[in-house]
Amino acid sequence: MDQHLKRNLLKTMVRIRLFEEKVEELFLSGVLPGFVHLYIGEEAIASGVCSALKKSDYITSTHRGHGHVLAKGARMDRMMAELYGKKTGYCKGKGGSMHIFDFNLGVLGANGVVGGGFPIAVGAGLSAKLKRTDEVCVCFFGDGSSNRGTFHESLNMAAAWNLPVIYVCENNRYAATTPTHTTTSVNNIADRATGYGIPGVIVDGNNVEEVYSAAKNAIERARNGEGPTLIECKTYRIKGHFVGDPERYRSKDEVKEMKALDPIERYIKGLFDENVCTIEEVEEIYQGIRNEVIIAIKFAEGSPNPEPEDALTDLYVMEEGIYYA
Amino acid sequence: MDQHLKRNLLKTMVRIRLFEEKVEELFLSGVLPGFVHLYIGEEAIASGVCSALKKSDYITSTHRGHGHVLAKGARMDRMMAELYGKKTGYCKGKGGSMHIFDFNLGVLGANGVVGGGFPIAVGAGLSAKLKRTDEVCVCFFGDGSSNRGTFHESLNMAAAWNLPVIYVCENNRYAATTPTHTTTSVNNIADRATGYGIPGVIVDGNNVEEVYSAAKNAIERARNGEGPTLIECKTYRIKGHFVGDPERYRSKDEVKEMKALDPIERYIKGLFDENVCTIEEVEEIYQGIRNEVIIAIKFAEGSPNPEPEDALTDLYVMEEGIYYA
Amino acid sequence: MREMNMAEATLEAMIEEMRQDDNVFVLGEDIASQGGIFGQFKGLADLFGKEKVIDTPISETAIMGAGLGAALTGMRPVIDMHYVDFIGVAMDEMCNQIAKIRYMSGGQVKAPLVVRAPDGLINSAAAQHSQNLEAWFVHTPGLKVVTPSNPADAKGLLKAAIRDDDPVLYLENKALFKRKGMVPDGEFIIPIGEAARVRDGKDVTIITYSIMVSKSLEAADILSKQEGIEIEVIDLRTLFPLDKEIIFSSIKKTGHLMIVHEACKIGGLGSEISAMVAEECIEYLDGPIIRLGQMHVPVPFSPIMEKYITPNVNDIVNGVKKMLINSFENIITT
Amino acid sequence: MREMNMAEATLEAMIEEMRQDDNVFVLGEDIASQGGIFGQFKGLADLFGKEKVIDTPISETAIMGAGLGAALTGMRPVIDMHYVDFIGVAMDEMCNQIAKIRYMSGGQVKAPLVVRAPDGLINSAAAQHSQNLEAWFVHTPGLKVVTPSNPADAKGLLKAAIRDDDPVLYLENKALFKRKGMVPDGEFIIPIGEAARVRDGKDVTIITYSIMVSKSLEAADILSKQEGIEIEVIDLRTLFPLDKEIIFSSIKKTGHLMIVHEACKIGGLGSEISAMVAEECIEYLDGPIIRLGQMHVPVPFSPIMEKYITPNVNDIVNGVKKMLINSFENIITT
Ligand SMILES: Cc1ncc(C[n+]2csc(CCOP(=O)(O)OP(=O)(O)O)c2C)c(N)n1
Ligand SMILES: Cc1ncc(C[n+]2csc(CCOP(=O)(O)OP(=O)(O)O)c2C)c(N)n1
Ligand SMILES: [Mg+2]
Ligand SMILES: [Mg+2]
Repeated sequence: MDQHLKRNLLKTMVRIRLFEEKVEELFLSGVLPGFVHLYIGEEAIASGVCSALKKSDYITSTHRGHGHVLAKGARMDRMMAELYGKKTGYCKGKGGSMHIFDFNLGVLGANGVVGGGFPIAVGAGLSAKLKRTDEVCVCFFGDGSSNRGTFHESLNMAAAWNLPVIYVCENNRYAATTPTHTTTSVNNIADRATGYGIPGVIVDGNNVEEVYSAAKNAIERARNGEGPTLIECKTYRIKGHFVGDPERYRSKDEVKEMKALDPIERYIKGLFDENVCTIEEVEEIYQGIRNEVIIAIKFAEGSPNPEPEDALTDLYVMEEGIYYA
Repeated sequence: MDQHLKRNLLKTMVRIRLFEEKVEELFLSGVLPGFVHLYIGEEAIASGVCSALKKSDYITSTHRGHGHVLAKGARMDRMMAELYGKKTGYCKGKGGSMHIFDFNLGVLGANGVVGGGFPIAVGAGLSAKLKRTDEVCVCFFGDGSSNRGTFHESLNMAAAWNLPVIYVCENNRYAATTPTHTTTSVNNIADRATGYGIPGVIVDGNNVEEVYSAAKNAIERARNGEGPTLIECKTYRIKGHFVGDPERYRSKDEVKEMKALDPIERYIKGLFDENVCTIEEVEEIYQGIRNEVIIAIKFAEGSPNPEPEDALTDLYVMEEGIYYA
Repeated sequence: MREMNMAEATLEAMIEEMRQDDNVFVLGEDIASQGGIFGQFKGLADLFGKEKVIDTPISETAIMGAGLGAALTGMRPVIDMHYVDFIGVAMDEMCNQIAKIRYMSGGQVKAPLVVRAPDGLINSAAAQHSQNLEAWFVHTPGLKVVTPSNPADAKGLLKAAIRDDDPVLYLENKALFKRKGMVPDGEFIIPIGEAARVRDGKDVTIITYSIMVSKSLEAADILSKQEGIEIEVIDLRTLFPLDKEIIFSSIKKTGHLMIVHEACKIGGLGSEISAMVAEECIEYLDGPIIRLGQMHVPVPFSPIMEKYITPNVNDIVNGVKKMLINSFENIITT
Repeated sequence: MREMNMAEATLEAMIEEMRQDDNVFVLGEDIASQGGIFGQFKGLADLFGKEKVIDTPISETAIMGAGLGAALTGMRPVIDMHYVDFIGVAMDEMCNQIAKIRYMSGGQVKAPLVVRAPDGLINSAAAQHSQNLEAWFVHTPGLKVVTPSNPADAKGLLKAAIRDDDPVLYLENKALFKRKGMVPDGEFIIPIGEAARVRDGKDVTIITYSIMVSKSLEAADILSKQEGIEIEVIDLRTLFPLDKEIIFSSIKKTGHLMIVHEACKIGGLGSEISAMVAEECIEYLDGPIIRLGQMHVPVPFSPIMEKYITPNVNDIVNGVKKMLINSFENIITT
């Protein structure tokens, strides 16, 4: 794997981490409206997968979407502005944390409905097939959402039609407060691939290079018209389900234990061992991103709020004759 | 297998066949309102499965439900009256062919929504578990309906909670006009059992004893608290999807070929070979059932129509204060 | 002008639009080999291939969601829902995804798709195959809703829906598929948002749509002949956005309003129209606003009961007569 | 009487009903270990065990369908839908199965179950977590719909819903869970179908429910103090079947009607109430019927925009003033 790519994988993970650490702080200090689900601890997945994608490829994201969108290349300032509910945000303040889109980067939306992205990804794959482009779509989803009917209908459809869709499960062991093994009848979500006649791959979701390789293979298959793949990334959510979660459902010890497997720390150590970068270079990466975060906050704070009446735009493309009350 | 049971299996199949042959005739002559989906050719499944059930066990049925309900022991006359839309019908003329219930026999309803029965069966299984009875619920479903999200959600739930539910797929190769292999990403519906960590069993759905044995095993497992089983019965729908279907989607040859595997003729031959019954005994069975059919038609034709205002009953149990317009 | 039925008219619209725009394609159950359960897609797969006229699995949720995904990425899907009843299976996709996605994205994306959904009563199809659900969708910001009452409108509205850059729900009454009528030759569009005054009258306004248009016209003829009462009949054609102008101007003329639809009366679209009038031009009314709609029960199987719960020509005739007796004038003078 | 908040009041109802009837149990996401995302099930699993307070997979379709199956076979499930928005995922189960099954069976079966669904705005939850969807369900024959505005009603209505042999949708506004109020001691029930006159007045009737009750009362106080206008406020509590009697009798007294809800105005429940009045007692009205409801857009994330689209106390005050100016009397005299 080339060194440039390795450094970029690190950068992407750090970008997500530092962005979210700040978001957590801001949220706790009461600056941000809405609610926020953090991706901290799972950065290797979005980073590994999106680094294997082209800009014109698509992704669908989830309620825990900051990481996906940033990894696909989104601007931090417009994301931050969206979390602030500002007019300069990606969705002009209409979406918020759970609904971030960047259509130019092929981000077909985070989604407040768990499992809402499965069939949208099928449609993106269908477009690619009908238009004979070589684009693929990655659908990120949680372990918990694999119990939704949309998972089944979509994987079957994508498989039956041989569509270029890659289903990436972020198995962080919990659906909100519910341990996944208590509600899910298989040990591995990847075991479900058999039910659709597609490959099911399990990777260490805290190992960014492993994720990257699995994604690369699946994306290649998809581009070659060989159909969908289900990749299960085993990971862990270090923070609560949402910022403010009392976390009654798991022990501090468990979290501590899993924290030791932090994908970023681990990767940095590996890069040192392989002599890919020095402490100084890593510090430089962090410093650069810290700056990006500061600039993003400045941008967000300095941006205008939407006008109240802005609420009445952006619903219909063809607004002629539409009334709102 | 005891001879009494064998004769009963035959009787049940013949009961379904003769009832439906008459229904087809009546429908084509314009006597019956609504539309009708015939089970002809698939009788071995309902007969085999329901013969392994107790009266207090539950079933959920489908749009192609006559066979299930008759096999569970329903009265032909009240079924016929329902198809006529008469007041004496099982549903007082409110349900029709796709919605036949017989609550006293544990029939939780045929269903006009394909795949609607999957979760209802989970609930019946849950009741049994909560009430600590040994009842089980059989959910009949078509190959086509296995692509609905309810299939997935329900099988996962039943498996995760270890409920006494048996999922019986009637794979007749078509979902209405669409060959199942064109829309379904696996060769066997039973392959999907892996995705739920439950046994998946494939049987010849035109062999009533094979169906019976598979059902018996699965029912025993369920009663013993060992959880759900998915049984796939390979069969074929001899008649059109509904009465009147132009059947543009398949060849006459195909139908002819499959007709040769008729479950009833085959079984009778087997019974002769095994000396379980004589031609005369079989003829007697037929004659008895022909009479039952005639009596059923008489009952239906002689029954009163509902009053128009009967439309305004049976919606709410507690009707006090309810208004209808 | 040529005579054709509604199924044929929509088929013509599909063919013209698919010829004209390569991005238009169709997704649904039993449409390719079968040509749609009401014959509305007959032969379409022969013309455009099974890649563009796609027989799907029985997966309404994924059909609808995939339609959205395709629309977001440059296609213009027409999704056939088989029966409007089955939108229940895909309600999240319809109302929480399709309807909201443009808004939630701050206007970044558009979802140009059409959901075709046969609705209404036909042949004792019973409770799960007979509903009229337009009220749910009119109450959902982000959707447009249209429904034709005759072949010409069927063609023109479907073409407009396919060309519209917003998601449009196209409701087509099952009992109308075989209804014949004259259809203009050549290219034409019925603009979304424009109702049609299909009968002029001075005494009472009837606002209606879909299958109830012909029943209202029949009732109007009877009332004219027997009572000399002249009914103005307005065929809404678009249910959201409503053509308020034509509605209000007719009420200002007649002073009497009846709304007729096949859907359940309670909470039906008639309520919205009545309330709009009671809010914005009540002072022009000379009597109560009468709504006719299905009684508040699921549709029973028996034809006798089905008929009983559904408004018919007689109900309209009698309703109008009663309305006029109850008009303020009479209340005051009696 | 004790003071408690709505979450606590519903918890008390649950405990009492589960103690009293072994067949009552709860099914939903994050209710056992978490006690419900709004704390409304806190500690319930400790009392009744995880067999009776069941944490489900994220499978709303199956949750709802399984609830129905359990209800048919002798249990009395309470189903927690997390957010009313997610009923979209289970709409077929709710409206085509649960609502219709008794009728389709000719009255053979009953489906005694409660669907609890938190609705409404809270903390900028945005488009997919903020809806008010009661209009869909009032339009669906076979359901009953209730929604409390205060802790006492919350308890009494939930108990009534659990004891009802028909399926009841219990809508609870998210912003009200922490709302405090006095709750009578001991066993009590608020009968389904009975509205409450929560303020007497002679000038204008406001019909409202859920979160908008307190806003209407606030507006009424302002109008009384500032303008001497006396508003009668009716808290519907049950949305189907509506308490027509109390509605009509109030209108006969005041001659002026405003309906206020948080749900979208277009096609909202306000339309039904307005239309009912315009049909059955329009002659008592002295002016237009005004509806206040959410503007016809999905709920935006930004608090500024969210606030803009939602009716508030000021809108009610101003609406009433405008209403009285537009009353027929004034139209005629000016
Ligand atoms: C259809 C639906 N049901 C329930 C919820 C509430 N909810 C939000 S996140 C969540 C847990 C999701 O678990 P998982 O898919 O494993 O993703 P994770 O949060 O672990 O990343 C739930 C139940 C929802 N948003 N949508
Ligand atoms: C949710 C839903 N989608 C579509 C239909 C229309 N429909 C009725 S039967 C049928 C085919 C069902 O195929 P399968 O499950 O294999 O059962 P079979 O008819 O072969 O017994 C379809 C598509 C329906 N009733 N419900
Ligand atoms: Mg998870
Ligand atoms: Mg089949």
